[in-house]
Amino acid sequence: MKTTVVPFGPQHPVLPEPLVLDLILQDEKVVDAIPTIGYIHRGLEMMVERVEYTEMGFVVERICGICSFMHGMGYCVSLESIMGVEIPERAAWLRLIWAEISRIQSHLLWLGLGADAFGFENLFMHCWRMREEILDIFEKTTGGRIIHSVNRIGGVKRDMSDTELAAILVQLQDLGKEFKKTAHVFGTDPSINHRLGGVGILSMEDAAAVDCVGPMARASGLAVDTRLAGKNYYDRIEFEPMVETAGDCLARVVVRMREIEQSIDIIRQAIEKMPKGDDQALEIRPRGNPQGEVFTRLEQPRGEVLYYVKANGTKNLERFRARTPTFANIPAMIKLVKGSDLADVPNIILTIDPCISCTER
Amino acid sequence: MFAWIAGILFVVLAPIFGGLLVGFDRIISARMQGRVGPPLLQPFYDFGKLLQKQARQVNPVVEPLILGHVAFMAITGLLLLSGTDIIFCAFVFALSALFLVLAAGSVNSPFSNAGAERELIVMLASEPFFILMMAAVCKVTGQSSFAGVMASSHLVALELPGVVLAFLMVATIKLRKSPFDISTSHHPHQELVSGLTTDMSGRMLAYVELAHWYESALLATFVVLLFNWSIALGVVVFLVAYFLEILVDNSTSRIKWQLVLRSTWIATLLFSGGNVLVLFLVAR
Amino acid sequence: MSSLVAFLIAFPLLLGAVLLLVTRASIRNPLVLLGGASIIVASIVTVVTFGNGDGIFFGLPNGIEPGYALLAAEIAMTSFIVVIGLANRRFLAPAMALVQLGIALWLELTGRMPEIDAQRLFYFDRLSMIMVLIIGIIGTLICINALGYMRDYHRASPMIKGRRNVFFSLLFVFLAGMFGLVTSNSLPMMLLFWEITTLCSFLLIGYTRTNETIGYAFKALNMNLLGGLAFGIAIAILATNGQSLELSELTKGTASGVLLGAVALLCLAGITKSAQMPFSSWLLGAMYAPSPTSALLHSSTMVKAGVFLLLRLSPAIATTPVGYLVAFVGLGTFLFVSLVAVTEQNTKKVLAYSTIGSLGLVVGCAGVGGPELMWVGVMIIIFHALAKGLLFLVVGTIENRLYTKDMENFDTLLSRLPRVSVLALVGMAGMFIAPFGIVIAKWAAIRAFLNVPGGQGAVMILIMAFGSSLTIFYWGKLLIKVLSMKNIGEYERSIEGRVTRYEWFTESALAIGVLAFTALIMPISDKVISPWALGAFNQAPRTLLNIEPAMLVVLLAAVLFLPLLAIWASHRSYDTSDFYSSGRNTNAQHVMGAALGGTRTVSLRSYYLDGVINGSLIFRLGTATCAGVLIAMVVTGMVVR
Amino acid sequence: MMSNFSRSPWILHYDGSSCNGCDIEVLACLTPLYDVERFGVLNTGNPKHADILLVTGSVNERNIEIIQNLYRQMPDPKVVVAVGACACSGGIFARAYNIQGGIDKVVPVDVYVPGCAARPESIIDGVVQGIAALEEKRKKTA
Amino acid sequence: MANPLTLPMVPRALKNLFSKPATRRYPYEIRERFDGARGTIEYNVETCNYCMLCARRCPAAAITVSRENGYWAIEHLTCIGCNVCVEVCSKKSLTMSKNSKPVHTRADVGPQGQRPGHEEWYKPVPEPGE
Amino acid sequence: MDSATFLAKVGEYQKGGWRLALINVTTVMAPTAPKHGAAANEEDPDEPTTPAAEAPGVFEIAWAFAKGSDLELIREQITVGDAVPSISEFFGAAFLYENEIRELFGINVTGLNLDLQGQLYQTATKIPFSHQAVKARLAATAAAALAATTAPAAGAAGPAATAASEKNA
Repeated sequence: MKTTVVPFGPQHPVLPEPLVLDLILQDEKVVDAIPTIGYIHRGLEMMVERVEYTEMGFVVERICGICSFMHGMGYCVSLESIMGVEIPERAAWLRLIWAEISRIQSHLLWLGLGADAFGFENLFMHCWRMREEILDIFEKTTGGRIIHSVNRIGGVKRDMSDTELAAILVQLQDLGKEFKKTAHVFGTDPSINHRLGGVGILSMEDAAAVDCVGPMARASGLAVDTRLAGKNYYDRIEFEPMVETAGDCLARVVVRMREIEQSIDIIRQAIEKMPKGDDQALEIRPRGNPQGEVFTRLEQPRGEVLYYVKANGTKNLERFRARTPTFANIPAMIKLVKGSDLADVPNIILTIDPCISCTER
Repeated sequence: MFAWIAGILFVVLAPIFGGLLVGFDRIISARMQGRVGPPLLQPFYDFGKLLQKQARQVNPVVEPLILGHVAFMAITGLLLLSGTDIIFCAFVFALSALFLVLAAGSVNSPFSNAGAERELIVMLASEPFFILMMAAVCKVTGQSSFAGVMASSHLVALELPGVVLAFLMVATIKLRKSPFDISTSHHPHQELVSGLTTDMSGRMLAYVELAHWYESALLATFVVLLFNWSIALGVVVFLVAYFLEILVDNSTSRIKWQLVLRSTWIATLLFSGGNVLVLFLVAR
Repeated sequence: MSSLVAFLIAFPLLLGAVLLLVTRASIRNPLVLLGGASIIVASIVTVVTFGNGDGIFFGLPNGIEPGYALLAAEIAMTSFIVVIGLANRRFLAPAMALVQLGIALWLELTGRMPEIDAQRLFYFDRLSMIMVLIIGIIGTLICINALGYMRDYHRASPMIKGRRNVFFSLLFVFLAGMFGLVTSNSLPMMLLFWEITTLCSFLLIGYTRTNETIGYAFKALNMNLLGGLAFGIAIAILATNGQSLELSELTKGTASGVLLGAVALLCLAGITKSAQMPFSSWLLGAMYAPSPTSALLHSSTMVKAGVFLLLRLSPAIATTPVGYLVAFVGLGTFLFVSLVAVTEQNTKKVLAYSTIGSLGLVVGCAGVGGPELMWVGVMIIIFHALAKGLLFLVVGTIENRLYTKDMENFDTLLSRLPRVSVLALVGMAGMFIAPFGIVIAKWAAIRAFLNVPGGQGAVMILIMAFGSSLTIFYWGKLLIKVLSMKNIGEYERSIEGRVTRYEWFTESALAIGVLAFTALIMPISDKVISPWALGAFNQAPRTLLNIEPAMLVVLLAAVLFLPLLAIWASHRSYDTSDFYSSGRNTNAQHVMGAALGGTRTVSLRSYYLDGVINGSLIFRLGTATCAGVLIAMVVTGMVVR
Repeated sequence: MMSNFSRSPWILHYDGSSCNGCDIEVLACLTPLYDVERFGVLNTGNPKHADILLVTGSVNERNIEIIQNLYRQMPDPKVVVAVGACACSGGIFARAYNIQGGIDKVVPVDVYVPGCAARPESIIDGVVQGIAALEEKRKKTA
Repeated sequence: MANPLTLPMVPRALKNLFSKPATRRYPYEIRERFDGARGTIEYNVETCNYCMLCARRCPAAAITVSRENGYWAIEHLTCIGCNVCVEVCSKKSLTMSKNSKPVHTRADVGPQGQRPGHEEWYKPVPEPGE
Repeated sequence: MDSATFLAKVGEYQKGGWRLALINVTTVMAPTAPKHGAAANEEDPDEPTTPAAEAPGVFEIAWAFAKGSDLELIREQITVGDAVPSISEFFGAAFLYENEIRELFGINVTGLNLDLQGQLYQTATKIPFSHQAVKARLAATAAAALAATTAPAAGAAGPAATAASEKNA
């Protein structure tokens, strides 16, 4: 039986990033999908040989420009635990707030890209317009829109004043109200429902079998969320992981939309609970070179990220390894793409929220 | 003679009308998205630039086929206004669209081909309606030419409300607007890259754009046929309909071809088919 | 006149008998060429002699009466069917043949058979004239084409035992049968020719003698014998009721009473022969025969016999319930097979569905009746014969070069077989592109259906609208395949050189015919088709269709301008490697980089609307629906008096 | 006198080995707050329609030929804009084993937009410079 | 469940249509960057003591320093704006300006073929008269 | 390593509802410089005494399994040329890690359920984390650092350069 072969990527407007699939189609049904990556592989893990551990954070931040803050934070947390540093409370709270803001940013960005993939240009524009407000918050508080470079081993570089925090909270809550309307569109628009509902269904068993993480797993009913482990002050926050059971693209959208609202709430709790006062210690400078190894797990917007850091007492680390969420979710994506429609392929790819530069490093 | 002058005027003026329409469309779309948008004459700038650019030919049959597409769009208008039977014009209209499909299909590359096949699907979805609409107009007025319909004492739209409804839906296909822009669209078209036009460049693309302007003008003419009291009424109704299309374009996602086919067929069958059935049952 | 028609019937029969004895190609080829030329000349002379006047009646030359010759021939054919059926352990066909023979014998022996006027055996009018030209010219061209085709066919499939003498013999006998059929006025004689075509098609379909083709051949035989049986019963009804057995008497005006019943049965016969649903499957099975067989069955013989009879009968059934039901069988078939054709991948089957659909339109026109629709019917018959004959021959030629009938493998045909592709393009254009006849006919049909009173008119227009769009879809798919291009290697370039001169000659002739007819559509319509259509309904001469010459001029100019543009464009430089492949490497042979290293050749599959249209389901649904309508038609004819 | 080229520069964005930072900033340029469509810019996603190739990220072993293919498929006149530190020079990853360096290692770059990540304003500046370069090239070929 | 006849985005689209676009009309209206935003590295040649700390710590290796020649150079196209050099500079010779780095064209090469975006300074030679 | 007991252990993790969190490989470089005074590898305290030149290269592989907030490891040490069995029969997602370590570390993985044929990354340096490649890079880094501290980097100090610097100032 003759088939159509569609060369999906490396350059393809659906994904700004080069993910490569050979889609084998009949009519528009995908009968097979052959994946490959490698167009972004930089060899980032090897940079430990070239860059000292103090500056390695800047390299790690550039694993991905979307969850840059979380990568920087994960690296610093790893080094802090190797070197036995307990960071100041204020710094920990600030990290938590920035982390949640970057989750909102990432989800808004993703919602927009997703909307663009199924041809809803206006929604894309609208989501990204909201995202710009988050970027303004970031630029105001960290000095960068995309790459924040605000983490440092032992704490954070910049503080947010209490008044600033209060203003940010108000801004975020206004955004939350605006976002509710957008969420309403995603939830009730018939054409979106047609494109996402029942498309790319990943059952709970399958999600567990291919070790999904993050919103992808939560949309299939697995209540996995690394924040539940309570590290990095998440134990002081009250929250429940957002779980949906449908497992389709729409469920993945819904999980992320609810997480945006949840993040705003987490930020509110954090601002309420963090010690007040503007002149608190922000960092503790560790001494000497690190030695030892550690596994660090964080919940990024896309799911669990896992860092392995091995230090040998020199200025250069011996081994740095990041297992990013997309790396864990790609097997599920390949599984879902097979048997879907060509028109569903962008939706399936995007609803795992792929970050190829994370995956390949 | 007058009819022929009207036809030739259409050939000359339709691109200007269509281009301006697209210009307004892009501004209004941008405003609906909270943006400023391009200048009004942007489609003409694009057209001019494309004519000046190098045209990379993938094979030699593409260009004649696209020229056929443009030519038959213009000829459809020419014939329609110069008094040819309007049902026959629906067939010529389909022929024009077919040329575009063939131009894209002849490239033998994955995305163009998928675009061409999808364009065939949207033709399959829209053609029955146009034939039916023309037949219904003939039935209502008892006339077969544009001038005859315009001179008729019936207001066609009053007797064909179902056809007008279905027209709103099917015109979305021809205007390449969401939710029916599955083969190509003015926005970057995602899973098929640029769909039909993926492998066209330079003046080839300019011709496609020109044909689209003709197509928009033709649709306006069809609306004039439906609202046959005066040309002005028809054009005003068309502009209102076009605004609605832009609004829908900015408020829906692109749907899959299966639903495009099913929904337009059902609409054609239910609204226009039902309308025509009533017309036949009531008549005489 | 009578001697000319006798020649047209007798000469091919004789030629067939001679060819049966000739096993050497060196003798057969000149014989076929010469014989074919004679038939072409004879049919043209016949037409010229006739001179485009009103219908004339005549008998055999020198006033010979057929006497019992008809019965003898019928007995011979029946015994042949019985023998061959028993030999293959198929009993339905012999049974039906025997019943039919029984009816004939009963009529004859009980003396119920009315006397037949020996001077009114034949009837020749403008429709017969058109049919004679189609059979004489297109049919003969197909026979000549087969000279080239069959040589390559047997080279390509050495397992099939070559019986080319039988094959060519049958082709000419077939032509003889058709000549007789379209000129007969006497129903018993027409039935004889009718059965000759049935038998010939049966033998041609079963030519390869594989189990598969034998099965299809018997299917065709069974269904056509059913039609023949209906024909025979119709004759019996007419005879026992003391009605005339002349076709011209039957169709003088709207039939009523017992006549309507007979006419309904004749319509059933016509519907079986023209492969309308529920009898479509025999024609699809016939696709397994060598391509010239298909070409002959589709363009100039067999199925055309069915619609010919229906067009003849149209004045009798127009405006009766029977007529509307016949029309809905035809139009329903048109819609259903068009839906099925969309899901079909075998090119020959697509062509077959297209034939069934086009004939469905003719049946629809015949059922509704009226001069306009007669005009449409004739127009479709002419164009369909030209274009479909051409297409089947071209597909045969392609099949012998590329060893495939799958339309998916026809891609980049314009690069691989450029001249053959141009012929294919002309054929396809003739089938569905605007200024060509079939589209004009469809348009005229819609115009005419607008005047059909009541809800059935609306349904007919709906069917036309959807059916026409479906036609565009499946032809468009095929056109995309044929028109696509890539760079090809030296070997592939050489393939076209092996097309035989027989094939070049016949296919080019048909292609020119398609173009010429399009150009001459107005004079032919005014001089021949309109007068006939009006005459059939006893209406005064008038302009049937108001086609503006300007419209045709503009369209034809545009269509003919395109080849010129293509020639101009082909001299421009281009880069076949320059297709978009997401940034991957490409080359002019349309090979692109694959995901896991290495390369992949561009492979494209047309859409078959999986999940929206279920071909086999629609086919069954159509068969059931049309069968219901057909039964209703026969019952109405028999009961409503 | 502005020609049609300066009023209708269509861009093609390709992500080399970028961290996504510049990519999303390129996309952000299309969104309401920056709206490059004001200048007639369309993000075509297709080299055959594009006038300006915006490359973000550096060149690694595997995407060399991709960038070359895309550049080759763009019809003349055409301009390349390297967006971000990585595209300009390899940036922080210049010393990683799989990185060959900036885009100018592979295709001739006309405009360099620095920054990590390049800001939308800088990208707009880069596109405007690209338009000027396009105009130059058009004059040369005309 | 989505009702097929509702289009919830319509109010939003209409609201946008009849309100002012959100666009910041760069480059016609330039919006001030936030204080503390990281943009361009600015170098003060007067105070530099050529300690090379900035060059050694720069993760992108964008800074070249030569103690012997009194030479300090930065590749703006390579600089990632991480602010490390500013933080480590003991002499406060380096500052981070909030303005973005300027765009360069192919023609912006230095007199000795330095790449676009290359900036270099030599230690000022004191005027003989001083 | 004993693949049967290893796979049995992995199978137990799978049955116990653990997720595969990471398969990590570390290229263990034999310490050549005194800076490796402390054992880099707790698992193998003897290693520093092995003469670097003769020792076959060693990889340390860790399979990390996660369940809730727990993380457990299976650690193995293999020498260059050894193959490791694939665990993709238990953990479907393992193929990506395994293809990666095969391509980046040159470790042969047997029994992959989706073999990407060494085409996952197609790196410029084949097997970039092989012992030779790492050693070569470390040497190059050291040399570059040495060069940077001793020699003037951008040599050309001439009138033109001075002019440029003046213009900048």
